Amino acid sequence: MAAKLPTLATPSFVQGLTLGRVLIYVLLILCAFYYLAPLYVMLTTSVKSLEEIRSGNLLSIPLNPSTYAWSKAWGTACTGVTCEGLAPYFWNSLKMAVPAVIISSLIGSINGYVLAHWKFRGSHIVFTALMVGCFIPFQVVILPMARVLGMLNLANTTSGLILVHIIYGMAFTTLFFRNYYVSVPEELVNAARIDGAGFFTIYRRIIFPLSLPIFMVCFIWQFTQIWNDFLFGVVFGGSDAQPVTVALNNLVNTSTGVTEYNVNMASAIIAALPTLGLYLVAGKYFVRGLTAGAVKG
Amino acid sequence: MSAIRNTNDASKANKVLHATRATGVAPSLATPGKNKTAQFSALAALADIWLPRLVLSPTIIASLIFVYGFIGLTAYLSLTESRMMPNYEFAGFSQYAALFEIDRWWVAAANLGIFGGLFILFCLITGLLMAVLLDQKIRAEGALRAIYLYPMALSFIVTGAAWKWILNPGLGLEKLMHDWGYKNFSFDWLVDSDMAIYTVVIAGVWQSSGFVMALFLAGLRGVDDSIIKAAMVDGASLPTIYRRIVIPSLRPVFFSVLLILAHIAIKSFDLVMALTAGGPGTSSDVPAIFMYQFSFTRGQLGLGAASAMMMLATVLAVLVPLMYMETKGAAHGR
Amino acid sequence: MASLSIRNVRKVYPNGAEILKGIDLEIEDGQFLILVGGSGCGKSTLLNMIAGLETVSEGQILIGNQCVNNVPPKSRDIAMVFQSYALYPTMTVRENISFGLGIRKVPKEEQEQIVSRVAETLQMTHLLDRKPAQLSGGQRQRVAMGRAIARDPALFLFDEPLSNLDAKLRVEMRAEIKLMHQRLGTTIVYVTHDQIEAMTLGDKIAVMKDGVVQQFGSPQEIYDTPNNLFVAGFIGSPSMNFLRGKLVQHNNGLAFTLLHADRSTLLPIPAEFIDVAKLTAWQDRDIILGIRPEHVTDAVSARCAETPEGYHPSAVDCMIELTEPTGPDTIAFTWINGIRATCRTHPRSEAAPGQRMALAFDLSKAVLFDPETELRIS
Amino acid sequence: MASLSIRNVRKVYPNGAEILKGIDLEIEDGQFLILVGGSGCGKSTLLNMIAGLETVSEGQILIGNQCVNNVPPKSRDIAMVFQSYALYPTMTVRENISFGLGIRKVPKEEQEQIVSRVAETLQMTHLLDRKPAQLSGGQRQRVAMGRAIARDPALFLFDEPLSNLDAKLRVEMRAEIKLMHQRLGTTIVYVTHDQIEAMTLGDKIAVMKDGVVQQFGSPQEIYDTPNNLFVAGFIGSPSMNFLRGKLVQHNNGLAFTLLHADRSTLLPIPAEFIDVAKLTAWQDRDIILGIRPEHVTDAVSARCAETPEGYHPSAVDCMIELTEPTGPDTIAFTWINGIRATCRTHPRSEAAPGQRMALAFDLSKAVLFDPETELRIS
Amino acid sequence: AEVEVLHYWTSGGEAKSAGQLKEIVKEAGYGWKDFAVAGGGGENAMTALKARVIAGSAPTAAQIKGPSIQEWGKEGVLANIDEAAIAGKWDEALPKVVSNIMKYQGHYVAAPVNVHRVNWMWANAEVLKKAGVNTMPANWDAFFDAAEKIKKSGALVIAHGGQPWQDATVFESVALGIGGVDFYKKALVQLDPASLTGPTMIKTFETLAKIKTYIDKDAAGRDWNLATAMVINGKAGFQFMGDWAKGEFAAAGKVPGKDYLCAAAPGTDKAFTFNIDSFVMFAQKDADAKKGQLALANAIMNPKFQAIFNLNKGSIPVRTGVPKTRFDDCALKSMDDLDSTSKNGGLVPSFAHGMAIDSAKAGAFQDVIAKFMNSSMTPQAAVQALAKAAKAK
Ligand SMILES: Nc1ncnc2c1ncn2[C@@H]1O[C@H](COP(=O)(O)OP(=O)(O)OP(=O)(O)O)[C@@H](O)[C@H]1O
Ligand SMILES: Nc1ncnc2c1ncn2[C@@H]1O[C@H](COP(=O)(O)OP(=O)(O)OP(=O)(O)O)[C@@H](O)[C@H]1O
Ligand SMILES: [Mg+2]
Ligand SMILES: [Mg+2]
Repeated sequence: MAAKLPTLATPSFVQGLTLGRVLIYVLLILCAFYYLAPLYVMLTTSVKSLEEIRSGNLLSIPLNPSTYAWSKAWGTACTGVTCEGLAPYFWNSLKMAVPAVIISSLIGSINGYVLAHWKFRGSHIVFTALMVGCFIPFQVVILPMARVLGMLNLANTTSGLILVHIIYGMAFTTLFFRNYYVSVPEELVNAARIDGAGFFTIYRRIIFPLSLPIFMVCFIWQFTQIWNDFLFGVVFGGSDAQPVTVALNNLVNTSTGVTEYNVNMASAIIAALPTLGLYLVAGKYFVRGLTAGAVKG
Repeated sequence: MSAIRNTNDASKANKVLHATRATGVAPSLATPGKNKTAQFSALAALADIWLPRLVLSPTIIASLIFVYGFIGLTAYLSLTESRMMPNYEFAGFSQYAALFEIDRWWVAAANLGIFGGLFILFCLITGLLMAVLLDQKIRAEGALRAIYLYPMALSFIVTGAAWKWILNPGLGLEKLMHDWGYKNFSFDWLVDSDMAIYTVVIAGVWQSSGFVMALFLAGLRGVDDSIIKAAMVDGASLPTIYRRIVIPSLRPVFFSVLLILAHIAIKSFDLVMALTAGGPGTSSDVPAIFMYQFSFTRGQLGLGAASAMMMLATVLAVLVPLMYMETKGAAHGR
Repeated sequence: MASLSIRNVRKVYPNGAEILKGIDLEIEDGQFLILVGGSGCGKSTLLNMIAGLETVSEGQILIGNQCVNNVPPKSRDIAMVFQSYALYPTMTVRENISFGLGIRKVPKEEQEQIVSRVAETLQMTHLLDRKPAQLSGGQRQRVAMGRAIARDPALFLFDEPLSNLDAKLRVEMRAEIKLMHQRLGTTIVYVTHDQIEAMTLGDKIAVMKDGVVQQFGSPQEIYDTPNNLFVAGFIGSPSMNFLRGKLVQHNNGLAFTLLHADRSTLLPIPAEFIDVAKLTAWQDRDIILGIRPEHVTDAVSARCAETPEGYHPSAVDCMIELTEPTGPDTIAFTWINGIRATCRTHPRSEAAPGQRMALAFDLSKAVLFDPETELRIS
Repeated sequence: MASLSIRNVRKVYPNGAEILKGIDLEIEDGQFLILVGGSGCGKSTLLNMIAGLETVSEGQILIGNQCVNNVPPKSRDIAMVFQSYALYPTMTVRENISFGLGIRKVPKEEQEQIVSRVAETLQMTHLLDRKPAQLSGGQRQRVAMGRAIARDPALFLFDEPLSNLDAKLRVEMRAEIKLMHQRLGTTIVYVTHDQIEAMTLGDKIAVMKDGVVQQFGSPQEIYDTPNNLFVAGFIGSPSMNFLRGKLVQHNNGLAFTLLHADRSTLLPIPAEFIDVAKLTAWQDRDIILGIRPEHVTDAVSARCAETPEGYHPSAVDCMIELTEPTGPDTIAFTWINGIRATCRTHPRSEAAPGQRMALAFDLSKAVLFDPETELRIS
Repeated sequence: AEVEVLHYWTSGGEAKSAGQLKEIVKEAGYGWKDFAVAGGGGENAMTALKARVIAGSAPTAAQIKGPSIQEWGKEGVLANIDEAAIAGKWDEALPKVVSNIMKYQGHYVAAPVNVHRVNWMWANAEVLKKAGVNTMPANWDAFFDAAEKIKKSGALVIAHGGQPWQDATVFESVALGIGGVDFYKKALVQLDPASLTGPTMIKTFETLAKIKTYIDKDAAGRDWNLATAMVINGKAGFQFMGDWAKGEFAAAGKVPGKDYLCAAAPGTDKAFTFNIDSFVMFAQKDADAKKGQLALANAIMNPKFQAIFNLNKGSIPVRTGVPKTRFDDCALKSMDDLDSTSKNGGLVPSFAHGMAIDSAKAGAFQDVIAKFMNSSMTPQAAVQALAKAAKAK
């Protein structure tokens, strides 16, 4: 399964700067503007002063860029009675997201392995039934989940949050992995079985090493979902395990106070940095991983 | 898999095979302990049958409790008079009756239809278009792909404010155009009760279409080269090839995309909350917000549960036929 | 080394499809069994059942007299080579070969010894540190075989191991497998749908169709006396010609009516070689005459063919429709009794499309079939 | 219908790799050209350039005397059949066939007529409403051909159209393609790496290697007088035996030294058939003798082979290592001059592994090669 | 031990004010665990709270106000803090209206922090002067006169944010101004159907409709502080908003009476719609936590804290005995009015801020008002819808 990236045959004579290609670039660049506009607004606003924001145009270029808002957002902005900026919550989020992403991906991986290569009577139904989990509105699960977490003594802990994210991430990770593993030839598993390898050995030695592309996809997807989650964080995070999204929400929202838009925007970008970074660094593996099999229906 | 011929190697191998025979090397190459394993065989056979189920069972159990159990619980709550906190006294279908009486519910339901439909449609169109364009051996493909993809990385808590500003006629685009001298330019959907839901579509498409693009791009990269060549020889132009051959063959990708988009559309909460908070008035309300507010802010848990059940019913009504069609289509070889 | 018995084995898949309908096969220790048949006839299913990768619905599979129905694959002491080679893509060749040994807790040094011995035998010592993706098709095939050999199993299973190779390499690897069998003397079950492989490799061939063994015997037996139309048509390349015609009384014997171009000829059935007693009942009835292309040849080849003493093939003038010069022979096609018949002629026989040519029909090696039951009559 | 000229065509891919290094080929209207060669030698590249799917880096391609270097594929009046068939997966067979017609704005009724005519010709009327996924390999292949035929182009291009089929089907489809060519008389360029296809189908064969045409000629020409070792080894199955040895003076003529089993024998070079004049320079030097398996046979076959008058092949006693009974012949392997030599014997010649047997070497058809340049000497 | 306090004061001045409480609790020897959840007027906080209660780990105290306290009381999860109330003589320190809200079945379960007056009207002095409006309009007729003048001067008349709670804030000031205290109580507290659909309510909506015409079209979704900024910048003349708006003026360096003016909303001079922030105490398992809870309750009612907190937040102390020294004119007026209205019955709960009726009905009302503000709904239809909303359970 060499990572092969065939390009759609556009025979070379279509290339060269024909009118069509100019049009393609124009369209692509126009699209790029659409996608970049909010980022532009956020970035410029975050380096403007409040005065400039109140008086000027949102889309105007900042006249006196300053990093005041950024340092405040990171270190001193109030997110409640404490005014330590986003920094502490950032670590909360990491402590939550990293294990949750890894564990839910691993579970999805082994589930996918079973569903693709160890089919048993009814495994197809199990798969379909698991997929319903993708569609349950999270608001529905808040109260019962709270009860369960309370019973498990996990309420308001990072572990509790991790558990919740794992449970509701499993459906998607299983889907990704199962679709990928279906494209791994059955014969590979059979060969290993004959070689004497058991269920876990085959997974560990044969399947797992093949899974890098799909783990990339899964990591990116799950990390995005979990890092950006607000609802679970606010409800199950309690006061100790609040993730950065909750802090950001606290920082941005004010019912009866002054709004510092520049700080808000800076915080917003800071809160998004890990996911942004992940997309920039691993974006190409994402498409590659999807190509390798995650999208087959 | 290209079969690279290597006559040389083969004949060398022949020689050695012959040589081994000639020199009479013992045929037995290895003698691993043969009977050691036999005694465990029955156990091992059982392990291979039960391990997969065992491994899957935590997921199944979790799913039974945390998905189906909770859905069941919600279904039951929707049949009670639960107010601020759950109350397990059965009360029949009064919550549903009450729900259907509420205008705002119907607004929310209609909005989900508008938003879901347009959101999915435009995500598909822009995603596919960009994927096709990006597939034309574009110079800066990596950079453009990153640009299209990054909104997926941001939560709407983050970008809602930016969009709110851009779309706000007094602050954003409209003002900019006015400042530039286009006085007649008007773009005030955000503050227009009839149009607000469409701004949600704009922002939603912004956020998700990059991901759709990535999925389609992956699909396009998997299309057999020779099919396109065949179509070119058949005389089809590039647009025709895409329209008639390549895109129809992306059917499984369409299915995955639909699944993911439907999931985003139905669960969209942050997006609407951050952009319009359901406003102006309640004109851009969606079921997820409706349910959240009634369940948690207004202390009408029973009603909220009823609305949740309606949401789930809608999901199933849309999804089950879709899945059925797909499996049937796949069985018949697309 | 072990014998293999397959006793009335049936396979019904969970979806209700009955794929194998009572298979009975028996081979001795060290024999080479070929399972051959069209696509989807259940060859792989049977092989997987022998390997333990599929459950046995009914019947018994015995390896070395031990019933293995409930023995998992890893305890059956078998090795298998797959069509797609199924090399572990993330492991080097060395790791691929030693994987099964490691699992079986063979000590490290011994593993290394075995690997290097196998690699030497198969001439791939220089490939040991490559990954499968860096190998050519033939090399991969060889690694797959090496992996199997390293385990030194009692039974080798091959599932179309050569069908992903191109024709030339296939011929080479075929010889190599045969040599390996001669040297190791292991019992082998080999699945193929290539009748040349079947003919050249096996001690025994089981020709399968629709989950039923049509014929089980030695290659020559199957080639010379196929049980029925299917086997006759399946084994041999180019295929046997099936001429539908009538048997008529002729010169105190029987003759087969031949329609070719625009005329009709009678081909006397040589009573010396074909049991005419059985045939009298077929007089004046439709029958199918099966004759292999190499028995419909040009005059020169016919003269030189080792026909039994005293028999002279009948020559018939036919119109050649198409010729295919393969080098050592030329395949010619002509139209006889409503079918396109294949003949094998000498490359210098000057068979040319559109021209007439005398073709000698060597009926001493022909077989006759009942058109209804499709079974061989004589 | 059109002739095709390829004039000093070169291809350099954007990554700088020079894949074709000056190809010169010329075929007439209605001829069947085979491009054959190992994997990666540039066959598909050349075919794609003829189709217009790749640009021509240098040189000219002329279809029917018109230079098409800058003509897009759709205007070249060609049809192409691909190895993977490249059927449009979402369309039915009918739509697949009529797609190209629709694009060319052929009226609906006419399209229907063409489709049904093609379907009838290829006997696939009952398949018209199926999707490709519902077809077997052979059926798909036939649809791909139907799609090409429907367009009635001046030039057919085939890129390994049969290599995804199993051996039996391949033989059938080969005949069908040849018949189609006879019937339609269209010019065809056909890429394959199967030398049997090359031999049987083509009017002209171009044997390619590393982007260079090694030999261009009729099948027989190439089979009998290969230009060099590569061509000789490539064409013919089983491959020609290349015996490395010395030429020595012998009985007023030359002889080739043969080492077999444990003895050495001299094989006289028949001066009547091989130009000895050229060979004297090679006396006592290493040389390669190329001899095809069918020219190393058992006594019976040798007696019957159509050897030229007055020449008697020399018989040599050899040890048989392995036999492969294919049915009509038996391939035997023996060890001569340090290589495993392939011989083609009669199935009843009783060649048995491990036994000695007299093999007749028919040197009248042998070719000699210079081991340095690998070119044919005589 | 620690006290864990769920609140939604998260930003800027609010957070700093709440920080004072933390200091006082700390002085009493208890740690402070901050459980801040902002957003949507406490929606998220309420969700989190419910989850905590269901999980069996309720926080020490949570910011809850109005009738919701009674609803929580019914669930049986609140703590009795009579011990602190008796020691701190809360009954004397608090107006009866307020202390009633803090009690469930006669026992204190909550401690009030501050009183916001909601029926304020803010104005930019310069805009008014330029338009020739010399006094803050005392009734709605006067208001519309002034509005016309301001409109002519080119400024926007009313800065408004089109969010449901802001719409409701304006609505309740109009209702109070048009119908008076009794009508307000009948319609919006007791939900008397006749009052809800009566002519006064229709007139209220008609007035609201007229107000709508003085609001710019971009108001939808605008945050209140952006609206306030419009008044500060002189882009608009008036804003109807609670006294927290003062914070924005102060932050912009504006001086009350000079740069900006405060007055009761037209016709509501003799009334006071209150919005009281309070902390509800949840039953704790261990004794130590209970002690901390009492310390927290004490701290909240601590006059020093009430002074500092309210100075920051723009509101006024809820209890008596807080030094008035550093409060500004608007706040002082607020305090006087609180005093007088609590005696004459003009002190009414703010419906827009969840002080008057339970959340289900309040929410349903808000939906109706928001719809009215954002569509061409007629006043007649609106009152019918209100009556229907009053039946929400
Ligand atoms: N798991 C399964 N469930 C149901 N039917 C199956 C299953 N696996 C295979 N089959 C069916 O059993 C039949 C025999 O399959 P098998 O793979 O044994 O054929 P084969 O003889 O190996 O063919 P080929 O030459 O194509 O490999 C086929 O019709 C196939 O569709
Ligand atoms: N777009 C390309 N850019 C660079 N090199 C290419 C490109 N396409 C093909 N090649 C190289 O050109 C060489 C010839 O390829 P081609 O496909 O013509 O081989 P082929 O003779 O058809 O082989 P096969 O029998 O495997 O089909 C190969 O080495 C291949 O790697
Ligand atoms: Mg098979
Ligand atoms: Mg090719």
